[in-house]
This record gives sequence, structure tokens and C-alpha cells, in this order.
Amino acid sequence: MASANVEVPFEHFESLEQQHDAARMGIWLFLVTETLLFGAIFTAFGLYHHLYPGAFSPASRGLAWELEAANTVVLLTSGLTMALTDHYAFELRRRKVIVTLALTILLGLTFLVLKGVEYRGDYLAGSVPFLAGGWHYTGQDPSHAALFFNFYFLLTGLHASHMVIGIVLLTILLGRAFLWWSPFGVRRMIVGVGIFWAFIDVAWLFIYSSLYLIDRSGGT
Amino acid sequence: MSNATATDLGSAERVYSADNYLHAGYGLRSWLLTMDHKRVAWLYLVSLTVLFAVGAISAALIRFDLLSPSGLLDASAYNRAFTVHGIVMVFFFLVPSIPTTFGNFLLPLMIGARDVAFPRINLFSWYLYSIGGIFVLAALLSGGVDTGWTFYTPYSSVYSNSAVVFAVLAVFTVGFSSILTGLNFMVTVHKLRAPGLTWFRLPLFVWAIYGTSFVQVLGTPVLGLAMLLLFLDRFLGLAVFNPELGGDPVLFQHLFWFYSHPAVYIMILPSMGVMSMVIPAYAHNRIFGYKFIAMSTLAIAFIGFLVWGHHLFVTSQSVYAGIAFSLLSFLVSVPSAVKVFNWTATLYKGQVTYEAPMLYAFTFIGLFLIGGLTGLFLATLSADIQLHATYFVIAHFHYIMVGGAVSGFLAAAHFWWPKMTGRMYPEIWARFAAVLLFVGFNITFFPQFMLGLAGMPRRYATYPVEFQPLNILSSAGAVVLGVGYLLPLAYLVWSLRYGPKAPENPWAAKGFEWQTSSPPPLHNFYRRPVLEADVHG
Amino acid sequence: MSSMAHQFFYLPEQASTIAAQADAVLIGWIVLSVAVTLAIVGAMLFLGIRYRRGARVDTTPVDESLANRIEVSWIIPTAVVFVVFFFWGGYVYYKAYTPPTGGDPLAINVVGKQWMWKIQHSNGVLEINELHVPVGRKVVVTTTSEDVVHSFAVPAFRVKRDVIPGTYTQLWFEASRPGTYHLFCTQYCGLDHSRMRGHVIAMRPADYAAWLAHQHPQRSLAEQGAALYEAYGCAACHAPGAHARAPALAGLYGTRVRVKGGGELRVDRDYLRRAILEPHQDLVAGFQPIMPSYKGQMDESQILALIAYLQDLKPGRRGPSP
Amino acid sequence: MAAGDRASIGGLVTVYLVLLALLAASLGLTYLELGIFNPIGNLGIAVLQAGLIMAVFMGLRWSSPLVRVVAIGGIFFLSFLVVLLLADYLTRGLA
Repeated sequence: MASANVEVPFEHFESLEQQHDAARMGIWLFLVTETLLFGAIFTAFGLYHHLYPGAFSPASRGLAWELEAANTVVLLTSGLTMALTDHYAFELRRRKVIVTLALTILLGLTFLVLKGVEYRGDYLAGSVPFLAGGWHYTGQDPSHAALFFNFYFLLTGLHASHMVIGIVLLTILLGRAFLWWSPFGVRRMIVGVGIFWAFIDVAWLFIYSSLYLIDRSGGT
Repeated sequence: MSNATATDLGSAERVYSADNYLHAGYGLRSWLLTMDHKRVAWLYLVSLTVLFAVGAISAALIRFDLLSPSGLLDASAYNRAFTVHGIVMVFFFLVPSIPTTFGNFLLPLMIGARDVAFPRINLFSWYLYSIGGIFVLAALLSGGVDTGWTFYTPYSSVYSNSAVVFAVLAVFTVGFSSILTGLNFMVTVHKLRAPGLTWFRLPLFVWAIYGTSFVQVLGTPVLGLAMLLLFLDRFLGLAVFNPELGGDPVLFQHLFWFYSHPAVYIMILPSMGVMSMVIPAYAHNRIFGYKFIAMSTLAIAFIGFLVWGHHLFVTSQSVYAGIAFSLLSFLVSVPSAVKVFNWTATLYKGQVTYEAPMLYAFTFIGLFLIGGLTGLFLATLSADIQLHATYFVIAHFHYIMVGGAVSGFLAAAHFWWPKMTGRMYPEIWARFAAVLLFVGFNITFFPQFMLGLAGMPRRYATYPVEFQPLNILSSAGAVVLGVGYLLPLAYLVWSLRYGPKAPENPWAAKGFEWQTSSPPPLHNFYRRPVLEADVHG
Repeated sequence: MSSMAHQFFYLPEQASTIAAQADAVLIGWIVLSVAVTLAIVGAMLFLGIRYRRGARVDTTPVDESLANRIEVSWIIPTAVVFVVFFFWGGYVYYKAYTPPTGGDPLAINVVGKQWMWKIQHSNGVLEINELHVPVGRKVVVTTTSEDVVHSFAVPAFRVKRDVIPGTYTQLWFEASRPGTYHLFCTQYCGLDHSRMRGHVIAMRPADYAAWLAHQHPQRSLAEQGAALYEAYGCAACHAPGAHARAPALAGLYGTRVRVKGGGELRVDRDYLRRAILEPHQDLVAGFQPIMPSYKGQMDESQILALIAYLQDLKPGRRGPSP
Repeated sequence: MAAGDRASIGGLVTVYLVLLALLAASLGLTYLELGIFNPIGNLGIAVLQAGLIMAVFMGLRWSSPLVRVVAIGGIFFLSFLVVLLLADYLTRGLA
């Protein structure tokens, strides 16, 4: 299978095209389960937002939305570099793949660092309900605001954990791209990780909008 | 076999005794690192049997305790017994049973493929399943779980001090394994069908496995989320379900049942698929209404996601939502009724013979019918007020799960045993076991309908004295049922060594899997199998 | 009808007005199910024997169009039967789950606590695991729980409703036959879930009055509420004379209030309970969030007593109603 | 923009810039006082961005119809949960 110039399908597939389509369908089916996982959390969040607007709106307005706006830009840029990686991988251009992969990892780490900065700010501001000594919230309706922050940490934490998994996969990919033992294997993996990474961007866009933006109006 | 032309494998290639998949490798490595879907099926079969035993023992403890109104076990032991019985039987036997064993073994064979789409993920699913099993063992060793398999909050998240964490990890892990299996099978059915095998020529078992995988992939993530939130509620005090901090316990019930009702369709659809293969095979007749059964499978898989609210009729769910869920629950019952009618009609103008799988098929139709009808009681809003959380519900779902799903599992085991092992099972013993199981089952669970109508609540370690006679009868039936289950285990294992050699197609049944040798070669087919006149029997 | 349901179908005797209607649906299903089961199992055995291997019968396959007509011939009736039972059951359920508005029902508060039932009558009588009710009078039971989800079920009255912590659920019944009936907890609630049982004693009105006379509660529920109202110093802000730092409570129950952040809410028991435990959540518009939360200081029974007092508080009347 | 069966580099950069523009629009929206249309606007823009990413970055535009159905399928089943869950919570007050 490691022949240099032409890719041969695994023995139980009829054609290359059938194998790629199967892999793509498999990845998307996995993303369906991720959609349902994040979607169910958004549903619960929407429900509690409807039940306790008085607590959720002020708590949401208190978040550091400018920092996270910058973070969103970082993540969208990493989406671009990942797409470029996929583009160059299709053409099997090793140097370009290594550069864009490294860029994507760098941007991903930047996102996590900025997220860490925000978490530290939350802890100092005393809005971490589940850490000892992390909760002295002065805003309106503190007990339900704690529920908001529970969802805030749940959504951003789950997203961050997916980022970590993505970065680990990208690092493995960087190693395989560097060694370049099986170019077609690298190309196949890049397609998969690329779609997964783009999904993390999509999830973040909804998290950012629902946690940071929907309660803001008129600049406050 | 009907007028199969091009599929006649050359006689030279029929010399298969040497190179079938069982002889393709020896030793532990060949099993634990196998990529062959047929061997993964065997790995699952063994681990399923072990966990079924754990579930059966806990069931025996339950029936033992209920012999006396004051309970022969103390309440905490009883609570742990019915919880482990629920968790192990639902998540570790009924959900995975047919898809991972006969689905794994037969799906590629039936559609003319060499293996499932992602062989490595197939093996990884089995390892995840085993890790889940280890978590169950850890839960048992550290004192057991006493929340019931439904884990209702706030008892499970705040008040219970049993090993809930291991149980949640076990369910989360086996759920992930279930997702991967479902994903694998869906891609396989879409992408690896033999040329010319269109959707309406697929065997109905493949339809059933496809419907099951569909539900597994789309339902299990929400269960995973419910378990994750329960885990965080319990550890970090994340108050999503804790009423004192503003959470709503009924939201957990919504999220839990959004998966757990489609899960009962995951449990029954494969058995329906088995029935749609076994009954035409022994009636020697085409299945009655092939398209109706195939479409019913998809209808159940789709509408199954809309009905979970009938578990919440008596809780704080609004009356209007209850009315909507009741109507949808009736809607989802229609396809099941259609299937039962079609199986019965398949006997019309047939040449019926009564080998053991056919006896299990008759058992399935009878008991699944009663299970389905009593399900309609519970979908009726006013009847559910009286029957919710009583022994009527226990009897209803045991008629469907044990009468239906387990009979389907045993029918499949006997029907495809020659193909999987190359050995025939002892026919007389098998028929005796089928009848014994039918009798033992009815003595155990029919009295529970009456207990339920009389109002005996479920999950009661002690009960008012007037319910005792029926409980003793039920416990007696459980003994017969227990013995009944040991029989197939005994003679099937015996047949592995001493059973007579099985021919290629002992039942003259139709389908690609009967065109290979028994047991089939490592790569299933020497040459791409070509379609018979009407492969769907 | 009542004894037949009891004799043949194992149902407990019908001791409430809704029981007969509920049983009618159930027995309808039982009879229909037995008929359908006999029909299909009978057909299965008949076909199985008539068309067994070797029987000299015609086995030409059924043609497609006839098969489709047969399919429709059993799908439509099945669907029709389902719709009929859906409406029938839905109608009885709607009646059973909407509490009666008029007719001065007897108000009972039930607090489920891990493994016992605390039952408060409005005249102050407190019973544990026992509920005495007169026959022929509607009883509205408001339930809540102090810990986990329980479920208040009286099979003889055909009533069952989950008891959920953090909110009130209601059920109603009207006893029709004197007697002692089982009270079960039907939602798993921990160790002694199976011992969380009790009895509901339906008595003829005369016996009930005699029983009531023997109970000499010191104070009615509303009076207990008034005592709590004083003890927790609610009057400091809420008394009519206080300088408008908090809404006046007299006559507030049942009206609608505008809430801070827009929207209007009805002041029902749930709202009052939230106002006591989470005062900042649905703040009445125009007031500052200065009320302290009383969470953890009062148990559910005391909150229910306080709410009973607030319900009876009419404008212009100083003391608590008798 | 997209020649053959995948996006060109120019296409990818264009989509990236459109995504940034949409983000800016969403942020700008928070400075307006539109009541209910604020959240609807923000989530609408997020849906647009998600659609763009799925179509171009994730290559749905060049995938087989089956893969597109699978991509949308998740949201379709999620809507079952959302609709029926809200049906319960929104009609509780009416009973």
C-alpha cells in the first residue's frame, strides 16, 4: 500500500472513490453525534435562559466578550489554515502541509491561552460556582446566575477539551507529515482531522453567540 | 436453491474445510487483535454471555427477595440487585446483543462484502464494550449502585451514596461503543453493497440492522450528555438538575428518555429482522409484504424519536405535551402491528416446518404481540395514571424484551449456528428448550400483569401481603426460566465439539450468507457473489 | 360494574368518582387485547398446521395487488382503534389532571420526605402516612418534596402524581366509598422506598366530622403561617403601613403582577414559594432586590403554612382568618 | 471560486474574509437596540457562518448528496428534542 505514486484502496473496498466516500460519511456521522451532544446542551441552556432571564442576561453581559471576539478571529484563522492544509495535502506538497499544519496548531494553542486568561479573570471576579472560594457573585439573582456560569463553563470547557483533542491529532499529523512515510495516509488523515477541526469552529461560533452576544443590546 | 446461475462456485473452490475463518489464525493474538468481522462477532458473543449471566443472577436475587412480603434481602441489597439487573441487561445485553454478534457476522456476508467499512473501529468498539464491562465490575465491587437503571435525579446526583460514578462511566463507555458500531454498520450498508443489490433487494435483516444503527447513532449522544451532566452534578455540584439551586429534575428525565425510548427500538428491531429471515425460511415461502416490513423498520426508527414523553405522563409534564406524546406513541405502534400481521400472513400458502428457530419465531410472535398490546395500555393517558410504575410496566417490557428480543436472539443463534460454527445443534434438545423457555417465561411474567393491575408498585423490596401469592408464582416461574436458559448454553457449547458437520445450506434458505461454506472463508467470498432471482426470500 | 372490575380484572375496588371511567378504558383495552391475541395466535396456529410441509394445498404465491389490499385492510382498522382509544384516554386524563375550580374542595398539603408522607389539613391537623377524607367531597392535594422525587399514588382512587422537589404538583379526587385504601410511593426514592406507604381512610361525612372533632389542632394552617410571618419579621417591610419598600401582600394571591424585566406572572403558590426562597428571581417591577432569601431556614411544610396564611390574607383584615 | 472538485486557495481566503465580515456584523449588531431581533440576528449570523464553513471549509459543496443529508440530519433530529421539550415547558402554565 505504500507504493510511491498511486494510492491503492484497502482490500475490502472496491475502488478508491468508494473508500474515500465511506471515510467522509463516517466522519460526518460522527459529527452528527457531536451536533446532538452540543445541541442538547444548547437546548438545556435555552430552556434555563427562558426560565431565569433575570439571572442569565446580566450574567452574560458581564463576560469578557471583546477578548472572546479576538479569540473567535483566532479560531476562524485556524479554520483557514486548516483548509489550506487540506488543499496542499491534496496536491501532496509536503513543505506547504507542514507550514500550514504548524500554523493551525499555533493558532489553536493561542485560542487555549486566551481562554485560560479569561478563566483566570472569571476566577478572580469570583464567578466560578463549583470551585471552593470561587463564587462571590454580586450581580442579580446569584443562585440562578450560578446556573448560567455552570453552563458557561460546561460549554466552553467541552469545547476546549475538543480543541485539545484536535491539537493532539494535529501534532500527530505534523509528525507524520514531517516523516512523510505514507503520503496518502497523511492525506486521508488530514481530510478527517480537517473536517473535525472545522466542526470545532462551528461549535464555537454558536457558543460565542449564545453565551456572549444574544443578551447584549445597545452596547451594554 | 433457486435457479442461481453465475453464483455456482466452482467445485474446486468448495474445498474449504482448511481455510475457513476459524482456521485462519490460532492463539490469543489472532482473537484479540483480529480485524475480521466474524471473529469480532465471536468476541462479543462470549462477553455478552458473561454479562447476561451477571444480569440473570441479579434477576434471581430480585425474585428471591420477593418471595416474602417483608423481603428476604434487606432493602439496600434489593435496590442494588434491581439496579445492576437493569443496567447490565439494558446497556450490556439487549442493546448490543443482536447487532454486535449476528449483525457483525452476517451484515458483510448478506450484502456480499468482505468486511465492515471500518474494521479497526469494529474491534475498538468491542474494547470499549469490555472497558464498560470492567466499570460495571468496579461498580459492583465498590458496593453496587442503588439508583435504578434510570438514574433519576436528584436522588442519583445528590442523595445516593453508592458507586454511581462507575455506573455512569460504564454507561458512557458502552454508549460510545454503541455509537461506533452503529456508525460502522450504516456506512457499510450504504457503501459496500454488492453490485446490483439495490435497497429493495436487501435481506430484511440488513434493513433491521440499518434501522437499529440509525437509532444508535442519533440517540446515544443525548444519553452520553445526560450521563456527563449527572457526573458533573455529582462531582462539581453543577446544579443542572439540583432543584435547590434552580435546576429541574424533570429535564434529566427528558434527556434520559430521549435516548432510552429509541433504545427499546434498538433492542427490538434486530429481533424483528431475525424474524423476517427465520419465518420465510421455515415457511418455505416469500415474506408477505416485503416493502411494508422494510418501510415499517424505517418508520419505527424515525417516529421512535418523538414518543419519549409517555414516560413522563404522571410527572410535572404539562397535560398538553402528554396528549401530544400519547398520539405519537400510538403512531409508532402501527408499524409494529403491521410487522406482526405480515409474519403471520407469511405462513399462508407456505410449507411450514418446525425446527427450533421456528419455535422461537412462534414464541416471539405470541409474546411480542402481548407485549405490544400492553404497551398500548401504557400509551393511553388515563390507563397510564393507574399503571405507571407498577408491575404492569415490568410485565409489559419483559414481554417485549425477554419474550421478543431474547427469543429473537436465540432464534438467530440456532438459525445461523451451522453457518457460524460449521456444526449442527441437537434438534430435539433445542425444541425442548424452546418450549421450556416459553412455559417458564409465561409463569414468571403473566402474573405480573395482574400484580400491576392490582396496583403493586415496581422497585418494592417489601409489599402488602395480599400480593404474595402471585409473587410466589412469579418467582417459581423464574426458576423454570433460569433452567431454560442454561439448556441452550449447554448444548450449543457441546455442539462446538460433538455436533455433526453442517452442510452449506442446512435450511435451504435464500441469501448470500448461505452461498458460502459453513463456516465461511476468511474473505467471505472467493468471487463477488451475483444476485439470485430474489435474494430477499 | 365496580365489583366486576375488582373480580375479573384484578383492579382494586373503585373508591372514587373517576375510577369507573378510568376502568372502562382499561377493561376496553383488556378485552380488545385478549380478542386480538386469540385471533392472531389462532391464525398463526391454523395457518401453521394447514400449510405444514407435505400438506396437499395450493401454494401459488399471492399476487401483489391482493397483498397490498390485505395490508391496507389491517392497517386502517388498527389506526382507527388507536385514535379512538387516544381520545377516550385523553379525555379521562384531562379530567383527572385538571383540578376542580368551583365547589369549595378540601385543600390538603402533602410533603414527601425520604420515606414518609407529612399530610397537612387546612385546619392545622398534621398526619404522618395517614389521610382521613370525607366521602362525597372533592379533595385537592398539593404536593411537594423536601428531597428527591416521590410519587403520591392511591390505586383505589385511580390517582397518581409525581411529587417533585422545588415545585408544586396537584392531584384531586372525590372518594365515593368509605374504607381504608393503600397509599404508595411509586417513584423510586432510595433505601426505604418500599416502606414509604400509608393509608387513605375515606369516611362518611358524619364519621369524618366526629374524627375531626377528636383532633384538636392548636392552630389552623393559616394561623401557623401567621406565626411564621411574625417570627421571620415579614411585617417589617410588607405590612400595609410600612413605607412602600415591599409589595403589600393582602389580597395578592391569585392576582397578576408585572415582573422586573418585563412580562406578567400570576401570583400562585409556585410564585409565592419562589418569592420566599429566591426573592430576586421574579422581582415585582418597581421594587429593589433587598429581600433576603429564606432558603434553608424553613422546611416545605412551614412554607406551605406561610402560603396558606398569604392566601387567606384579605385587604383590611388585621388578624389571620379563623 | 471553486474549480474542479475542491476549493481554490483564492476561494478559501474569500470565504475567510466573509466569515470575518459576518463576525464584525454580529458584534456591530450588539450596539443596536433591537429587542428580540438582537438574539435572532446574532444566531442567524452564526447559522450563516456555520453554513459557509460546512460548505467550503468542510467540502460539503463537493460531497455526494448522501454526505450532505448526513450533515443536515443531525440538526433535523435535534429539532425533535427542541420542539417537543419546549412543547412541554411552554404549555405547563396553561394547564
